[in-house]
Amino acid sequence: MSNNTPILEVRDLNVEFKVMDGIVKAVNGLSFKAYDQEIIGVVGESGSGKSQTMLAVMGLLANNAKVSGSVKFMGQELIGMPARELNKIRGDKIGMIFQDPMTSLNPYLKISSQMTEVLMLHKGLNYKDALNQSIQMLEHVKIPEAKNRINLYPHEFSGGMRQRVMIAMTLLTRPKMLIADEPTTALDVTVQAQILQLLKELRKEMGMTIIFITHDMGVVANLCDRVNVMYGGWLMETASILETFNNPMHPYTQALLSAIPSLDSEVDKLQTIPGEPPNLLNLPSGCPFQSRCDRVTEACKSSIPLNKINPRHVVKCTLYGNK
Amino acid sequence: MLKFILKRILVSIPTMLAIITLVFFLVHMTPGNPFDGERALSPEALAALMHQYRLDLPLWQQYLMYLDDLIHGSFGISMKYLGQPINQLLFPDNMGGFWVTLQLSVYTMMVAVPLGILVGCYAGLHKNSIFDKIVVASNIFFTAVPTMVTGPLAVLLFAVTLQIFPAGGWGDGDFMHVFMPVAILTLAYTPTIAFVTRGSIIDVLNSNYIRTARAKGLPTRKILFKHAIRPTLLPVVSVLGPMFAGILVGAVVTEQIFTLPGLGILTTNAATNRDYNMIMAITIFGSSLTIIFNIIVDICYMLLDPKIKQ
Amino acid sequence: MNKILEVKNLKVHFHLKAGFLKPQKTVHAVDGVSFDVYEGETLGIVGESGCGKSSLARALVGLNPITDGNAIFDSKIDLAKANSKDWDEVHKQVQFIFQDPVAALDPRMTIAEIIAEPLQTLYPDMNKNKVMSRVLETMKLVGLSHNQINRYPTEFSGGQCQRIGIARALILNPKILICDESVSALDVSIKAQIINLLQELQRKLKLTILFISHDLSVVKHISDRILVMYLGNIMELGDKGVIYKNPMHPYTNALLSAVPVANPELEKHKETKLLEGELPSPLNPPKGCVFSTRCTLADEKCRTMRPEKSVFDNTIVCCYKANYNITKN
Amino acid sequence: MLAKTKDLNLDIPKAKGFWSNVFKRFAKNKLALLSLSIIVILTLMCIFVPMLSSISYDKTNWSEILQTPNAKHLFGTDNLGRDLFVRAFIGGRITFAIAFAAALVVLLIGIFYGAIAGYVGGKVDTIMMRIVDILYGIPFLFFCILLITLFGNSVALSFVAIAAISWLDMARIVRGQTLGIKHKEYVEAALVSGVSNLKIITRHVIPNLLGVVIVYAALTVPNMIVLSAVLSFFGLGVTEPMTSWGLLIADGAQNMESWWLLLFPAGLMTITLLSFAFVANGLRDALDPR
Repeated sequence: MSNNTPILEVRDLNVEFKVMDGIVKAVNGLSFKAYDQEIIGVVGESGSGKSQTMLAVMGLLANNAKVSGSVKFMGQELIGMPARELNKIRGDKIGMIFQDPMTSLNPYLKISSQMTEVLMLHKGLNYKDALNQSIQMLEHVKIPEAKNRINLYPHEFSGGMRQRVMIAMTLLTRPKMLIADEPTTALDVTVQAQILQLLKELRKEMGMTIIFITHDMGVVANLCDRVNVMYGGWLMETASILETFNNPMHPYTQALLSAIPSLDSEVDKLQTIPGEPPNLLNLPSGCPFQSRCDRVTEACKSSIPLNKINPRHVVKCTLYGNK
Repeated sequence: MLKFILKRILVSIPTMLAIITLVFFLVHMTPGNPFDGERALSPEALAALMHQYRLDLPLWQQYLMYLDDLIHGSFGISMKYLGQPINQLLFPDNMGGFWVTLQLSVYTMMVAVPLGILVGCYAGLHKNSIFDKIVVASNIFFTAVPTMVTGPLAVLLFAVTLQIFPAGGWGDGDFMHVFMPVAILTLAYTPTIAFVTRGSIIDVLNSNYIRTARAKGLPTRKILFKHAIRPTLLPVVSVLGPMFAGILVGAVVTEQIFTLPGLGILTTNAATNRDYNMIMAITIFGSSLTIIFNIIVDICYMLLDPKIKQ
Repeated sequence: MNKILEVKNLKVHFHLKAGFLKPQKTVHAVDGVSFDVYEGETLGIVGESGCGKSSLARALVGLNPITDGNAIFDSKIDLAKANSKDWDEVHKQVQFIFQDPVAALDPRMTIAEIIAEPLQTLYPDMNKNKVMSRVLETMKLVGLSHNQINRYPTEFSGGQCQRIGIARALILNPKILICDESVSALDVSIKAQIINLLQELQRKLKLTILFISHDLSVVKHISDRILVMYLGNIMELGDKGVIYKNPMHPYTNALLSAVPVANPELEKHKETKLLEGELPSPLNPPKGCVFSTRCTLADEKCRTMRPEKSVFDNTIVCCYKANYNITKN
Repeated sequence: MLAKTKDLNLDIPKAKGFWSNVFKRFAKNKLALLSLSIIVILTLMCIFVPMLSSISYDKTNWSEILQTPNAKHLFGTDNLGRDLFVRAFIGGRITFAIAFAAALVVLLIGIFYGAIAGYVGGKVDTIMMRIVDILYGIPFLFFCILLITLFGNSVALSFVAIAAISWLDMARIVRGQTLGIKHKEYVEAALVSGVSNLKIITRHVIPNLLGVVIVYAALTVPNMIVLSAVLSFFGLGVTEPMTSWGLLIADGAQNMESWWLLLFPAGLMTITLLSFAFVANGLRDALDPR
């Protein structure tokens, strides 16, 4: 965190999807900043909007999506940027890896073809140089016999190896920022550990900012510097990793942390959050967590203030209103 | 690759043999003989006929000899045009017989496949546009209404009323004579190809690996022509196999409408005259064409899909 | 304690269809496992994908055929030799909870029909009103309201569907509940609800639970004893406290150290023992110890001879290099 | 059967069944509903028009040859002076009868064959599907003509021939669906509950199959109409003085100068086929809402 200008600045981002039954409000008034070389964990349950936020940043949302607000990457506004301009940034300065390494690589093209095209497009290399750099990058992510295996198709790799290929492909251009959308969820724990280790090493080496989407608090604790907790399309709390785990302020963060069993502690009974996640077609006015919160008040139905506990710890909750 | 093709051909030999056997025994186990209905024949004449057509031999011998004939490329002798080899009727030296049907089918495929794929891609890329809606609607219309309805109506409009094209006949295979039958057949099959292509490209563009390609910053042109083209074509190729059998039959029906001298007229004549050998020949020949075409389609499929190679 | 299930050298093999000029191949999904399950306990079965934990669980209710070995239920019925009458008896006592809560419910049936089905099938003479009152009773037990009885599964969320699945299993008053990844598909907040429900039900109904999961934290929370599997074989079996604190088997050790803990201070100083290489194919498992291809301690003996199980203070370990020198606490 | 909930004195909302939802969604589809009523009206007309009309379908009238449509002969007359209106509907009657009967046979064979192959699986499935593959290799029209040539030209036989070669698609579809359902967890749950294989097929497999079968049935009827018409076109199946739409269209195609001879039967057939297509589409949307 060498300087104070953020790499990524998201301000008041809203994402809506028009579907048959109405409008799904996937992301609502989201604002956050990501600084140089930090790893931000974005956690939340399914439907919390964590993936849609990042897809919006990348301009990869489905056609029925409506985006408003502002996303500034290194000072450039990405929302509303023409595709031609956007294509110079994504894949070059911002990379993204996805949850399912099975389907995220094109099954009909060789790895070599999928990797070299990135370098040829963004760095203007010829095929031979691009191939050499690609092999080097595969070796870098510890794929054995990279020279031969680059000529294989994705289905000839195991799940963990495929995710490594995906990471190598994304890092070819040495992007400033990497967005990882649950990249280890589909993998076994031992493979997950390898991938997390790899990401940590690469972050240091390449000086990247990483935004890591996950639902696993353990992964967050292992990897991240800062955490964004999302619920019902809202950003509930953002804080440093230590503060999130030692001093969670938002009732949802607190509940979430006590609802997961952990290897390092023993409890007789898990704390539960009663009820079900909100219906995004029909969000209540005010806080989306109000129906499940044990400290709900009348004020939760109106607009909820953003409270700065300290410069890096922000909570969206009425409990801390007068700070 | 060669191994795959060889294997594929080997696998289809028993299928072909099963069809031949089925058809042969179906025909020969049926009570009565083909000369029953004919004018009263003297016992000697009948015996001579039976001998000529090997009908006096035990069934299994007839079967083996028929197989032997087929291996030597002969379909035997017609029962209507006494003594005429069927091969000459099916594949005459001048224009006619199978050659007409083949031309009709090939012209249709040549127009319908590229046209269907182009139209389908365009519709899929502009989902919910007016063009797309027209493609979807015309698919419903032309899969529901067959050539035997659209054909005569087209003749009524373009040949009888407007008198642009001749109402029927093959001429010498010239454009004016060929255009209407091919157009009617093309109209029947293009919408299906377009519809399949449209669905396929919509699915492909929603797939995760296309999202990855977009995340890499590739321009749309590159995504379409490099990443999307193969998976889009796969389902299209797989419908072409059954479709060929359909077009063959469709061509025969179209020949009836436009009174063309193709397989259609041979089939009708054979059916009304109970020319068993002829119908057997046409059925077996049609089946082998279908099977050969299916092999070609499978090979195309393999070329497109790397997962099948091992 | 009473042994309710005795599994001896159980094997579950699948034969892949032999192709044209291709020899038949055999998947060694479960390759000779032995363990006992005691009445009233929760036995957690853990391992990574492809370790055979699901194949084992499914074999115990007849969803996979048992290739070899024995599984004796309640000292009476050997599942490997059971006829259909025996299976009816077993199904009254051993029930199964599936991974995908929605897919496990027939979308064309109402909740009442779904929950009543086992009772109506296995107790065909039971009177209609008795069945209905059992349905209502069980629904209440798992926290479903009785006015949902005529609804269809599509109207329910994943968590509620899992409650319905649990009710269907419990209506028979079984002794054993086998949960195959039953909470893995659920979101964190719902997962906790279902885990608590299972524990509460176990206390109330004196259930024995076989809890199969890849999530080591959840297994630790819910289980009394832990069975660790790798490539169809048992690596280690013992009390939760021992397994999680002082694993003796190198695989257990590697597996546990790979699990990220929701505690940033611990994570920062943790030393993760990364496993090298990849899982061998179950079509052709290694000759000796199945873990020998990735084990840092493996030597010639490990690679050629499969280790027998050795017992050390109630803990069973299958390893020549097991770390016995741990002071117990 | 379960006890009625009202016997237990509980106030429980009544089941909103799957099929009542399907019906509601179908009823919202105006085009499908219109098409369905057209099919019903046409069927009724095919039954009653020849019955109630004062003119017989085969009555030749040499004084009224090839009349254009007029008040007495709504669709005009043919070259034997027969009334086309009556002939169109008696032809429709035959066409519908063959089509519905053939569709019924196709459904029965197809469901039975496909469900057995899919549920039993293994070698049985392999052999049964191999047979289907072999039959698929034969172009259907030729095989149909072969059958009719062999066994004689009659309406009954033409429908048997049509049915004999048309069940293949149905069998394939049902098998695919059965295979999918067989591996669903709810079937496994039923197995663990001790439900027998037969009961699993009747309670779980068939009800879940029904949706696809219904849609396909709605598509089978028009296919049968087309097939029987194609056969008529080749002079097989129905013979004069009885008629069918196929035969009428073939006649019309021979006498192009008398446009009404082609236009009316072709129009009726087009309307019918399109109506079936829209009903099938409506059913598909109603059964599988996205």
